[in-house]
Formats: sequence, C-alpha cells, structure tokens
Amino acid sequence: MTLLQRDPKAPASWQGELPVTNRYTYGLAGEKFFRTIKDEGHILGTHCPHCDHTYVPAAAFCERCLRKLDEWVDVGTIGDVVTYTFLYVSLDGSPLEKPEIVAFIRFGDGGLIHRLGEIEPDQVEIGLMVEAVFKPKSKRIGSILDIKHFSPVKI
Amino acid sequence: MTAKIKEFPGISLSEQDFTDGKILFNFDKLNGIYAWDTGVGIGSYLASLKAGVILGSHCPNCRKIVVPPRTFCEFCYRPMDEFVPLNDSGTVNTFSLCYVTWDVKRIKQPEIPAVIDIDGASPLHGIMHMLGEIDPKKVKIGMRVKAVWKPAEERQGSINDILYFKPIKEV
Amino acid sequence: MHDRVAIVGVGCIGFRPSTPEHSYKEMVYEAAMRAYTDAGVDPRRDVESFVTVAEDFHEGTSIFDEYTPDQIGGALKPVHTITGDGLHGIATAYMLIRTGQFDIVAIEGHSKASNIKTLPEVTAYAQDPILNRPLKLNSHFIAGLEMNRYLFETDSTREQCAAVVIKNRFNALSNSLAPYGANLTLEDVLSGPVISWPLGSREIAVHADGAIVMVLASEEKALSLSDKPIWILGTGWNNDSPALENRDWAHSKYTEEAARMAYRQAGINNPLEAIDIAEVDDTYAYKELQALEALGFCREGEAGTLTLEGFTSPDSGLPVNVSGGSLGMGNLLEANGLARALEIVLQLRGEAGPRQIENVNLGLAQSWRGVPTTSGAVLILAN
Amino acid sequence: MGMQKVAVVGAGMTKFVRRAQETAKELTWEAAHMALESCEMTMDDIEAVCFGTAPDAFDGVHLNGEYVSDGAGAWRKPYMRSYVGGGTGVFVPIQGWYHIASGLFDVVMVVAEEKMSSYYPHAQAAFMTIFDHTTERPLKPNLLWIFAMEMNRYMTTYGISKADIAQVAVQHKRNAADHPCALLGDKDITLQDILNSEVLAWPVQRLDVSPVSDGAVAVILAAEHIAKRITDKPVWIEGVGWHLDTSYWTNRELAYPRYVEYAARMAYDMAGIKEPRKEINIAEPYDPFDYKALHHLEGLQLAERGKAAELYSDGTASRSGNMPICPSGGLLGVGNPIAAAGLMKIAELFWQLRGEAGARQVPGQPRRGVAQAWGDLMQVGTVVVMGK
Repeated sequence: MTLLQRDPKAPASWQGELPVTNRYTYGLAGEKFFRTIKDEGHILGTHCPHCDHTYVPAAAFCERCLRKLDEWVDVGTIGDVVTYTFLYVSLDGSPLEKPEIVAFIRFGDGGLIHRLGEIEPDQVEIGLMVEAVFKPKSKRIGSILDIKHFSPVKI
Repeated sequence: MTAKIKEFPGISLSEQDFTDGKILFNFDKLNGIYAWDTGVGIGSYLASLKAGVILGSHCPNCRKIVVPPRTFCEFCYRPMDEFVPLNDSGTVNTFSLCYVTWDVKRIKQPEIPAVIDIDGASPLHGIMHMLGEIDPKKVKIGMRVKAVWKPAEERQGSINDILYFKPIKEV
Repeated sequence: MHDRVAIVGVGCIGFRPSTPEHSYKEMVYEAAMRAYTDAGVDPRRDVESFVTVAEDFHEGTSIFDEYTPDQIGGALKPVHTITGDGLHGIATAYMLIRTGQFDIVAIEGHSKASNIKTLPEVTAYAQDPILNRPLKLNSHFIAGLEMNRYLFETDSTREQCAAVVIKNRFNALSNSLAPYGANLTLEDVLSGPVISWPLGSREIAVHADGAIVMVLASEEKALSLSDKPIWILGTGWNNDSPALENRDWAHSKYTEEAARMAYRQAGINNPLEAIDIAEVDDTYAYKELQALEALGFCREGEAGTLTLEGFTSPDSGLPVNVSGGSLGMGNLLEANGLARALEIVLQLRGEAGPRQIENVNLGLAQSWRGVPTTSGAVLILAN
Repeated sequence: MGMQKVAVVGAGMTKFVRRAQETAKELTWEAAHMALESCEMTMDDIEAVCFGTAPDAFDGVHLNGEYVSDGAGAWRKPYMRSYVGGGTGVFVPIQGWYHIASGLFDVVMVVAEEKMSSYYPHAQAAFMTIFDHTTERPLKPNLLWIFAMEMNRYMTTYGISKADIAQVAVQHKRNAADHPCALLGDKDITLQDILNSEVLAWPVQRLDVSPVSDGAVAVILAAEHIAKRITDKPVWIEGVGWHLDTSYWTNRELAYPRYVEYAARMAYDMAGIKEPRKEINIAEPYDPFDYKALHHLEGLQLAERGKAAELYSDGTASRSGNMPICPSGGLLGVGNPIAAAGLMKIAELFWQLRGEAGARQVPGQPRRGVAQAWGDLMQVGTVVVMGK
C-alpha cells in the first residue's frame, strides 16, 4: 500500500534493549510473612472473618471484600499437592535435560508455588502430602528461596 | 464521609532503611532484547544516514516534507509519494543545557540536546539531536547549525552517524 | 444514548511468523486502511474516537500509547490505549458509542512478536516479583499446572487436547490468513517434545505478526454505512485472582463470569442452542476445552469427548475455531481476541470463503490474556 | 433515552512518599479501601473496576494492570486498565465515566497507582525508553530534555521569564503544606529558593520539578439514581475530553499544547461551558513542572497564550483568588506518582466542591472545577469538568 520504495540498503531491524531494573519491597504482609520464614521457619496466613477465607501467603487485605486483614494464622509446613508439572524449558526458552518438578501446594485456602525435591517424577501425584524443607537458618535471607523445596512427608 | 478522614496510609522509607536491613526487599532485571523491524520509512532513513544524507518524505496532498520520513501522512492519512533528500543543516527550534545524564549522573560540561528544524523540510519539521563545538552560553533559539558526520567508514546506519550539529559561521 | 452498536468494517494484515518488510506503524496502517475502506469511512473525517490495545514490554517501549495515533488516523483526536486483549478494546469502543457521545469508533490491535528476541523472559516478568520470580521458571509452567489440574478434575485426557490441535490446524488449511495449517495425526501431536508435562510443544500456539483494525458504529450510522452490519449483542469481561496462590486451577472462572455478563446482555439462556459458531482461546490446546465448558456449551468434562467425536468440527454441532484458532493463525499477543472476532464477523457476513459455515446468525468470540493472567473476555455478534 | 449522569461519590488516597514500603498492590488497596469507607460502600456494591498506572517499568511488572488487579478490587469483576502515559490519572475517571454513561454499569471503582521507587536505582532512567527506539533512544535521551526544550520554546516564544514561572512552584508548594498527603509542602518557600536551586537541564532547575513518588488514589463513581441515594452531595462529572497528538513531537509547535485545547473544548462542550474563564471556579491543571501549569492553563482556555503567569502575579490563582489554581498543592507540592497524581486532582475537586477540603478549602462555595492531566511525548491532554 506504500508508494515508496524501501532503500535496498536499509537495515532490516534496529536492535536494542528495554533497560528495566527493579527493587521490590515486600510490603506490609510480605514483611511479616518472610521474616517468619526466615527467623522461625513457619508459614503464615491471614484470615478474613467476613469471607471466611484464609490467605496463604499472608495478605494485608482480602481480595474479595477489600477489608484489612489482621488475624494471622500459622498454617504449618505440610500441605497437599493441588497440581504439579514437569517443566522441560528454562527461563530463556532453552530445553532442560532434566525437568524441574513444580507444584502448587495447598495451605489454608491458598498455598505456595514451589519446586518438589527428594522425589522421583513417577512418585508425584495430586493429593500427595509434602513438607517444606528450609535452608539452614544462617543461610535464610527472607525469600521464597529460604524454602529449598517441598519433599514428601516422611512417615 | 470523606471529611472524617484523619489518617492517610502510606509508609515512607529512607534509603538507610534498606541498607540497614530494616525491611525486606529483592532485585530483578528484565532481559528485554528487541530487533524492531525498520520497515520502508525508517529503514530508508537509516540507509541514507549511512550515506551521509538526512532523508525526508513528501505528502502530495498536504504538500509538506516531513522528517523522519514515513510512508503515510498522519494528518491526511494518504500515502507519501516520494523520499526527499534534505540538507544536513537547519535551525535550532529549541534546546536545553543538561547537567544530568539519562541515568542521573551529574556532568560538568552540559549535554546540549536540541530540536533542529531541518533545511528542506517544511517549517517546524525537525529532529532531536545534540549540539557541539559551541560554548553553551552562546546557544540561541534560531541559530543556524550543520551536521557533523562520523567518517563514512564508521557509519552504521544510525542516528548516531551524525555526531552532533555545530554552528554555521555566518559570513 | 445509542443502544445498538455494530461492527461495520474490518481490516487485517499478516498473519505470518515474521513481517520484516514493514515497521509496526506501516503494518498497522495497512490493516487500518483496509478496515476504513471496508467500512466506507474516512478516519480523519468520520472516526470520532480510537482505541488501541497494547502492552509496553511487548512493544519494547515504555508508554507505548505515544506511538499509537498516527497509523490509525487518530492524530489529534480522542485516542487511548487499553492494556487488554482486543475484545476488551471492542468492549471499550462499544461503551464509548453507547454513551451517545460518539457515532464511529475504531479499535486496533497488533503483534510484532517476531521483534521480541527474549519473549520467554519478557513473559516471565509478569510473574509476582517476590513470590514467584525468584524461582526462575519459564512461564509455561503455569499452563502445565493448570492443564494438569483441569485434566484431573474433569477426567479429560491428553488425547482430547491433542484433538483440538488436529482440528484447528486442519481448519487453518482452509484459511488463507492462517500460517500454521497442517494435517496432523494424534501421534504427530503427542510425540512432540514435552514443554511442561502434561503440556506438549505442539499444543502451544506459535507466535505470529499481524494487525487487525475494526470500525464500530451506532445503529443509525451502521445502517447508513453498511449492507451487512454485524451487531454486538453482548460483551463481557472479567478477572479471577491474579495471584497464582489464590486462583482456581481447574476452571476458567473469568470466562464463566464474562460469559454470564455477555449472555445477560444478549438474552441468551441456552448458549448451545442460541449460538451457531464460536471462536475461543486456544493459545494452549486445553484452554479450548476449558473455555467451552466455562461458556456453558457443555457440562464440565464433556468438551474433550465432544471434540474427539467431531462435535466442534466445521460441519458439525458447534463449529469451534473454524479459522484455525491461535494454533492455526498464530498467537497474536493483544490481537488474539480480535482475530477470533474477525472470523465471527466474516462468517456472519458470509465472507469466509472455502470455510464458510452455512446458516450462521449468532457467533461468539472469547479470549484470554495468557499466562500468568486470569483475564478473559467474551463477545457475542449477530448479523 | 438520555445518557446516564455520573457522579463522584467517594474518594481515598495514600500519602505520596518518596519510597513506600507497601507493594503496588497494597498501595492500590489502601486507596480503594479508603474510597469505599468514605461513602460507606462495600465491594458488593461495586460492579466494575477501572485502573490506571503509567509505564510497567516503574512497578517493574509486565502486564502490570493484571498484577495489581486484586488490590483494586477486581476479583471476579469486569476490570480494565487504561493508559495514556502521564495523562492516565485524569483519563481513568473518564474510563469510569464511559463505563457508567454507556448504561452497562451503575457503580464503578476507579483507582490509579504508581510506585516509581521500584525502578531502581533511578526512576528517571525509565523514561529513556519512552523515546522512539530507533531514531531517538540511541542519543541516550533524558526525560528532562523534552521538558527543558519545551519550556525554553515556551519562554522564548512569549518572552516569559524564569521568575514568572517560578511563582507557580512557590504557590503550589505553599498550598501543599496544607495537604496531609503531601511530600513537598513548604509554607515558607520563596521565589529565590526556586531560582537559586540547582540547574538540572537549563532552563529547568531542581525546584521547578515535581518529585518522584509512590502513591495511590481511588474514587467511586455512580450513576445518578444511585448517587442520589448514597449522598446528598454528589459531585457530577459534567464533561470529559481527551486528545492525543501525533507521535512526531519534533514536527510540532511546542510553545502551545493544542491537544489540551482540543481536549478542553470537548469537555466544555459536553458540560455546556461557553466562557470557561467565567464558569470555572477552581482549576487543577497538570503541573509536573512549574511552566507546565501555565502551558496547560493556556490550553484550557483559562488564560491567553503567553499570559497565564499573570494569573499568579495578580492573585487570581491563589487559594482565595477568583480562580484558585491547584489548591491541592499540585504535583509540585503533593508529589508525582504519575497516574495517582492525576487522579489526586479529581479527588481534590471532589473534596473542594463538597466543602470538605479542610485547611485547603477555597472560600466562596465553588460550584465548578476542571482537572487536567498531560502525558506521552508532549502529546496528550485529558480533561474532566466537575460540578455540584
């Protein structure tokens, strides 16, 4: 639809990047949630009495009614696998030789996304009870990675 | 109602709160790499810059010449009919003396960005570029300037093939 | 106030894995020119407001709204961007016209996905920066988790998901706009590499470049402009929780809610009876099954069986993704919903060429914004 | 059937701070929660949610509108984010307006949020990526450049002095001293303070500029029949306007914002305003830089071209003047969390027109106000006229 002829010497594309570098605060609820993981190795939720809903990870507000939440509950470190996947691609899209086992583990009415460890792929199933395996306290910095992974509950 | 509001939320932190570890935080960086298709208009503009020419395009309907060149006119919405090589000189439409870089570093010698209305294009049609070889105190709106090009063998087909614009010495 | 609003013009360009011959502006200009020609309007004179759907990181530009007006004829006019899917854009144009302040509004969406060299990493930057991103996982894991739970709760199977791929890519062979037509077997689909088990690589729509523009008009204008106005009977859009930790992993709640809203407007009680043709999100094959259930075309767990039985094939009970869907036409980022709506418009006008379905009067388009979102929209159109 | 009339019935906001501890979601929630409480509503009353935030680079999340949605109350509700750069804060109530005026909804939550401090180390650096990727970004441009160049062009075209312009910063920062959410209120600031501040990008000096900030603002909009039930003091959205000029900003006259003029004319037409200088009682023009307030007052047809500074020197603009300008303290005083800053102006008009602005209240029971924001590449004007 153009009347103009593209210069045959025109470069096909111009390369560049979008330089975005960020620092994120953990916020009101995240501060206490991750401090507790770091210092005590416990997982906390917050309960909304109005909606009778327990948020894990702990949230400062109820996403359903927007009320402020200040009823904190310790939900333990054992939860059940709601769903899982074997991930064969890395962050940049390149293939992974050995898949990562990733799961959503239920706590309260929420839960955590994390890796499963100390388990073979064929042992993973929905409903499996798994427990948080924390890094040693000295190595914890207040991060989701303070939990190394979740592994099957040893009976 | 609203007038009852006494306390407004919002917790203000200092940089010290971060360095002292008073609060938790983390970092991340986007790996966002792009290769934007230059197309007909901008592709030809870049090829011309490599050849040492500033290229515009002509709208037969509005009878104006614009720069950078495009394949259609945004005001009458009709196709442009030809590319027009422009002069590599122009008039300073406006400028600044900037003592801060894009990533907020202080500099002693100011950068002098300007909008330069390019000779051969319609009035008020210019490009953004830098001014150089000039005492910052002497820059004026309306000043005549000319492009200083990189040596031909170093040009890459980029707006940076022009190093900057310098004053034209009036005879 | 204008109650009735119609689509009176459509234009598109693409859809191909890459489009190196033109810039995004030049690409959109061509699609827009076609839409304005189709509608018989001059955008500078007749179109009163413009809506674009776009996201900064897909464009590689912050505040991309800056770069939207010229190529759609919107310079120095009321133009704004919605960071949503194209169906959100159509809903926005629909609302603008219904206020009575505008008679003709244009909506634009495009993809230059081929220009994003690090798309997986850009996509991952949509994950929660504190809870999820430190795990450094490719965002396909979210689809893997969702698909697995969906299959579990509904007793659906990988074969049923593969049947979606076979159907849609075969349909694409009859669509000259679709770059990814293919005649595949179950074995072809299931033997492909696994990306995030149970999700296989051939169940993921490959990206494509392209642009789509539509022109909407009030009833009075629509009747004077067009012999075949396509009426908007209902629009719906909705979000579930954005947090991976709070969402429903098996069900597309946002589609259920969006459909409820759209059906209410359109007065539809029994969608299967009322609707003749549907175009739904299939950027992952299982999403088509999930969507069909959320849209109320069948009960939970039935969509897979119906697909295997051919019920959603072009010549059957409810033709779904006759265009080839995103699996056949490519994943067009924010323009996905517009591609779905485009097919419905062509079908309702009787202009779908070799893939034209007989006797279609009412069509539905549905979209989802991709991982990690829970944002979906529904549009109901009639001729 | 006529268009549904739309009123603002509630408002809430966070403090504007340099670095907030709250996440983007939490800031958003705090404003939304306060807005609900202000009109004694619950989320059950809210039918749809409109959200505004400027570039994703600040919050640092791709598809940021989706990420923040829970804080805005979008859970299982129709939700959209609109986006016109810096103009977003005054656009998002326009978005809320068309949701209701279309007849599709009766009550809509409107929230705007910005957490600029998440772009680290320097929020200003994010602005490099607003320039054209191929023809401008290789020059490593700085946001200050375009403001400084526009200011220079404006000053030179009309012969306006730095001192004329600095009056704006003085008055806005003084006004902000009365705003409980303000970051840079200063009762005692003088013209000399502004003129002696560090030169950043001549003619722009440090105190000509509003500060990088974090914050959120929310308002609740309702259709007439609901609004009248909720409150005896609804503030009506009488007119809305927006216009976006061409992307080729170096092909335009920078001395005058014609896009603001077009947006204003659209809003005035809808509001039935023929003589804005007589019919507008309060103006909240967008003031990220002091000269911008003047530039915008001219675009808004509230001053002759090149003459807006006179409104400040003759006292018209002061809080007790004939047409108070930025009684809130504006972006220069309250702060500039981009989208939130624009919506703050809407909240201010809401409070002012209801007589609830406390220490900031302008006298004389103002009847009508205009709020305006600006953004993109010196390119977009968004205007809302509000009245009792």
